Amino acid sequence: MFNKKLYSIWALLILFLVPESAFAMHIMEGFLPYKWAAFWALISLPVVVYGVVSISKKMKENPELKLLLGVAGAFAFVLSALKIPSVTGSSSHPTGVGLGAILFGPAAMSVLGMIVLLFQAILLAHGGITTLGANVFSMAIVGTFVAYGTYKFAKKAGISNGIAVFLAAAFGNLMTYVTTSFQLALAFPAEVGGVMASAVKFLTIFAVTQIPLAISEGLLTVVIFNFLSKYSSQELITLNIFKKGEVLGDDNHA
Amino acid sequence: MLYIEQFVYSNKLRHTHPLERVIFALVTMIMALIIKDWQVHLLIIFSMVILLVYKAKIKASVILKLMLIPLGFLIIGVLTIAFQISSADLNYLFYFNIFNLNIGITVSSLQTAFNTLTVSLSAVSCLYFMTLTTPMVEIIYVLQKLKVPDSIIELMTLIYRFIFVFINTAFNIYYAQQARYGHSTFKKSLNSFAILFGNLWGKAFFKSKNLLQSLESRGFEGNIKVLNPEYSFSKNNIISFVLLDLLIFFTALFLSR
Amino acid sequence: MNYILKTEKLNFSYMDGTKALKELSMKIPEGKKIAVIGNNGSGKTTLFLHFNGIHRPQSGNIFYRDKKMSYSSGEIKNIRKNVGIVFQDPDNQLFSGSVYQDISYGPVNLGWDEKEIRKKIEEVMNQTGTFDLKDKPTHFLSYGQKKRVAIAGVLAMNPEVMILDEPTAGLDPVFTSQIMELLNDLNKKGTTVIISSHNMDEVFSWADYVFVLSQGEIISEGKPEELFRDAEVLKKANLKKPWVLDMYDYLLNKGLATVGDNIPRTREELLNLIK
Amino acid sequence: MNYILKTEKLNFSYMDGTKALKELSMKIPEGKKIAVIGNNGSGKTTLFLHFNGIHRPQSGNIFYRDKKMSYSSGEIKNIRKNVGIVFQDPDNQLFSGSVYQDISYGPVNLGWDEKEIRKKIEEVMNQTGTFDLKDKPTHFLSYGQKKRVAIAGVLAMNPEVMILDEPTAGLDPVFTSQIMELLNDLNKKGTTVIISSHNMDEVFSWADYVFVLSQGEIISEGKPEELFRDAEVLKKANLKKPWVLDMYDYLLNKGLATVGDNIPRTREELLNLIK
Repeated sequence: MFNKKLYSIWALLILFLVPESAFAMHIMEGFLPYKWAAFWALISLPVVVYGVVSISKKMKENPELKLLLGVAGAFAFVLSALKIPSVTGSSSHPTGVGLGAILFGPAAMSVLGMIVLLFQAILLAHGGITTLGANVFSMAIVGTFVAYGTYKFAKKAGISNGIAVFLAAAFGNLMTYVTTSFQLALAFPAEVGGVMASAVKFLTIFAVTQIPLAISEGLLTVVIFNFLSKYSSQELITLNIFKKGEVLGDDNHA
Repeated sequence: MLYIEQFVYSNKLRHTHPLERVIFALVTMIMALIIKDWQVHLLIIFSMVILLVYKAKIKASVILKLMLIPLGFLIIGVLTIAFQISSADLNYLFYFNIFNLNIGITVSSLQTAFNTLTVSLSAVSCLYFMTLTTPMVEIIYVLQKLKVPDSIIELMTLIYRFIFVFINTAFNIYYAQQARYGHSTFKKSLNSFAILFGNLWGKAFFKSKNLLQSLESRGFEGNIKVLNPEYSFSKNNIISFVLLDLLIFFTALFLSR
Repeated sequence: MNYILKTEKLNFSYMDGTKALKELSMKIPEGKKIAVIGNNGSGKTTLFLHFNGIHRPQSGNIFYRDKKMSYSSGEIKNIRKNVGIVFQDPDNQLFSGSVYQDISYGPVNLGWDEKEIRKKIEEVMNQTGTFDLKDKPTHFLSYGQKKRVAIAGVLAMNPEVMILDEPTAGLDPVFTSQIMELLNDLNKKGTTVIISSHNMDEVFSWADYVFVLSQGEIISEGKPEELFRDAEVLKKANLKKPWVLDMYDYLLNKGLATVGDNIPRTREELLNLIK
Repeated sequence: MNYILKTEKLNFSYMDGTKALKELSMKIPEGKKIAVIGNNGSGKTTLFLHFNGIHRPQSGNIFYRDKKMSYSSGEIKNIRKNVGIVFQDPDNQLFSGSVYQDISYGPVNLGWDEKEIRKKIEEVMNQTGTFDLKDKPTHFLSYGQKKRVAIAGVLAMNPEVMILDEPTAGLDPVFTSQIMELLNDLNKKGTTVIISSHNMDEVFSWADYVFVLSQGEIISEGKPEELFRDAEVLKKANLKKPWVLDMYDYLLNKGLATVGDNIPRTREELLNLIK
């Protein structure tokens, strides 16, 4: 049904039309029909509730963690609000899910991700309230778990820590936007070809802007992570409390 | 960067109960989503802008600037919805043909696209009504009233405060790096940003330790409970908000006949 | 003399092995204005954190109103209420975006009833001149304003002892004199005020009693007019003689000033004694 | 007189609408020791960020050696190299792991060759007395040491103008005098040195020329001995008269001091002029 050449032309067209940062954001306020908005909120809710319960328990045992998680959340927001340079020469916001997932673990990061998304909607008008559920699903859940899973998998496969971090951050970023494409496609299926055709439409646009961004975020995360393991290993060990006792980047700082 | 913050604290609707504004914004936003009539959407945008300009005393130019923020996403998103690709002949309003495929806009895709455009804009205007009249601290207070768990409320309180501390630090480091010519190439810039965030992270961690000491000396035992200023409801505001929502509702009802 | 706080051979080392306090014994007289001076890293902050039970001595004892601290949870609550600390960097202390919320934190923890808390907040806001800031978010405040809000938050707990770690560091002269006046007012109402400072002129004109801390030890203490005349102490602790005292002694020596009832501690007092 | 930096009707507002600089025109004489004084929030830091091209004027012009800044990338490199800024808080400026690495940051960014860089680092380490710290991680340094490393990092770029934002804030008297001496040495070697400060005594004894900044405007400028005698300016800018000058004028008035060749600017010069 789909013609590859055609989509490459479509993509080329988009390239001229779209400012690079246009899609480097979450689904805007009001863009999803209310049924889909409600659907994604309902899907995301149990995961976030699980995250809240799991971190609340730990925070009760160790009140210090509340403050740590508070500053960590602020850090995550600032990371995602600053524009970093991209390989194509322009600049855009990183998602921060890769770094967050590796540092805090998926449960804590899903909660922090939700709060950061809410703050972005309110303070920056990135994303929205009605689309919060969808954005939480794509970034704080899919992005986080993909990044975390990639990292764990890569480490198990014996890949070096640097590459594992790169893959985790890049995939986490990329899958966030792949998910967003499908969320949009589900809400706005094409007249011919339905959801899949529509998904391809959205994905091609994302590919243009998101692949360089994912690479940039991957690179940045590696350099940050190296910096942290060199100068901040004590802090990283403390953070492991959130992640059921695994030791982080264990081969990197013995 | 935090453009909205610069205006929300001096808006003139601030000194009443935040619940009335937040609920009004959310109810209207939901109406915008459910009602599929561009005239109603226009009415909502118009109402919100009028309230912001004449009641909250926010400059129209500020609102216009804010409306431009989601425009990139909106245009691309709406165009992607509008263009339909097919080898068959759809009910195209216009199309062009490349490689035996038709790319164009159909009647129904134009409808969906246009509806999405007006819904989004009206929902965004409701969002801006809320965020330009209600500071984050008050939004957190509303969430507390809506029974969001304490741990989330406490985290949000801390996060909101430290966002500004860290942005300040981040910019100070950024300036210091620029002063030493640290962002001249992509590679240097990436490296400098990593140093920036690495340092910021170290400082954040350190800050949490210092904060623990200062909170403990004020009696911290695991909870961050605080008292909010006393807010009072404004009868006038509530009446006008209800009337406005009724007007929107009945307009929609009238137009749907 | 009543001593409200006493330490007895306090020792404290940090995890990395740095000895922060060494056999430190001192007595804080009640109702006085006390200054602790000493170089960066001499142990002032560590000492202060012992005064309200955040740090516990690794050896030695601390007494509050002649009662040895036992660190039971009730006692800790009591000591945190009675000994308030204002930290040097207000960004480490103000945790809320709302000035009102932040000031309320201590009293809420003390479990006072709401009406009482609101009354107290209003009172300390007036006292610290932060009433006009109540609708402003913390991040829009200037450094000096943040300092005053931090003070208000501690004051709201009604402490008997107020400790302020370098309350005027980084402040311009206007803010500095506002803060010093506030501390005088507090003291007049009976609060024991302890500050640390690098500014000898400020300490000399303000304090009733001075401790000199160097590398975790008290190397000297006394009334400012006596302590700052001890050349040996000044040299040992790398301190500068306050200019008012310095000039007075010089002019006295030259026969250009008269001996008054008291040693002059401010510019005006000095000028009055010049012949 | 040669002016190395000039601004012409500079205006700059922050996003929230605060006017940080208003029609600010000033000329910095080459090779001098300049002080910019003014209260917290008067616009000093914003001004400094204009001097090396980090902020661009929203209206008005800046000239470096009589050449109007055009902000081309080559020129930016040049201006960052020639105008160095040492920021107030060294914690925001030291970001690399070790002292050595940190000092190398500027020269490496300028693309010098390694041998040259290593030589330069050694030189500035000796100059700033940081040689013994070279392998230490920056976060283990004391505040005073951090300040000196921060200065070394800027010095390593061999700037023609050194700007230091409150170089002595938070430092005890020993470190303060070390830093002021270092700045004197630099100046003797031909560097134009600009500092901001709250400490009038320090400014009075150190600076050749003083600018008073208040709410984004230069409200006065001149040689310190003239400027600090202008009661009106002092009042308007909320400044304190330096005590050496204050005492000298008082004693002169009373007939207790003599008129020397110069107005005394240090304690010793003052004592020499007392009858």
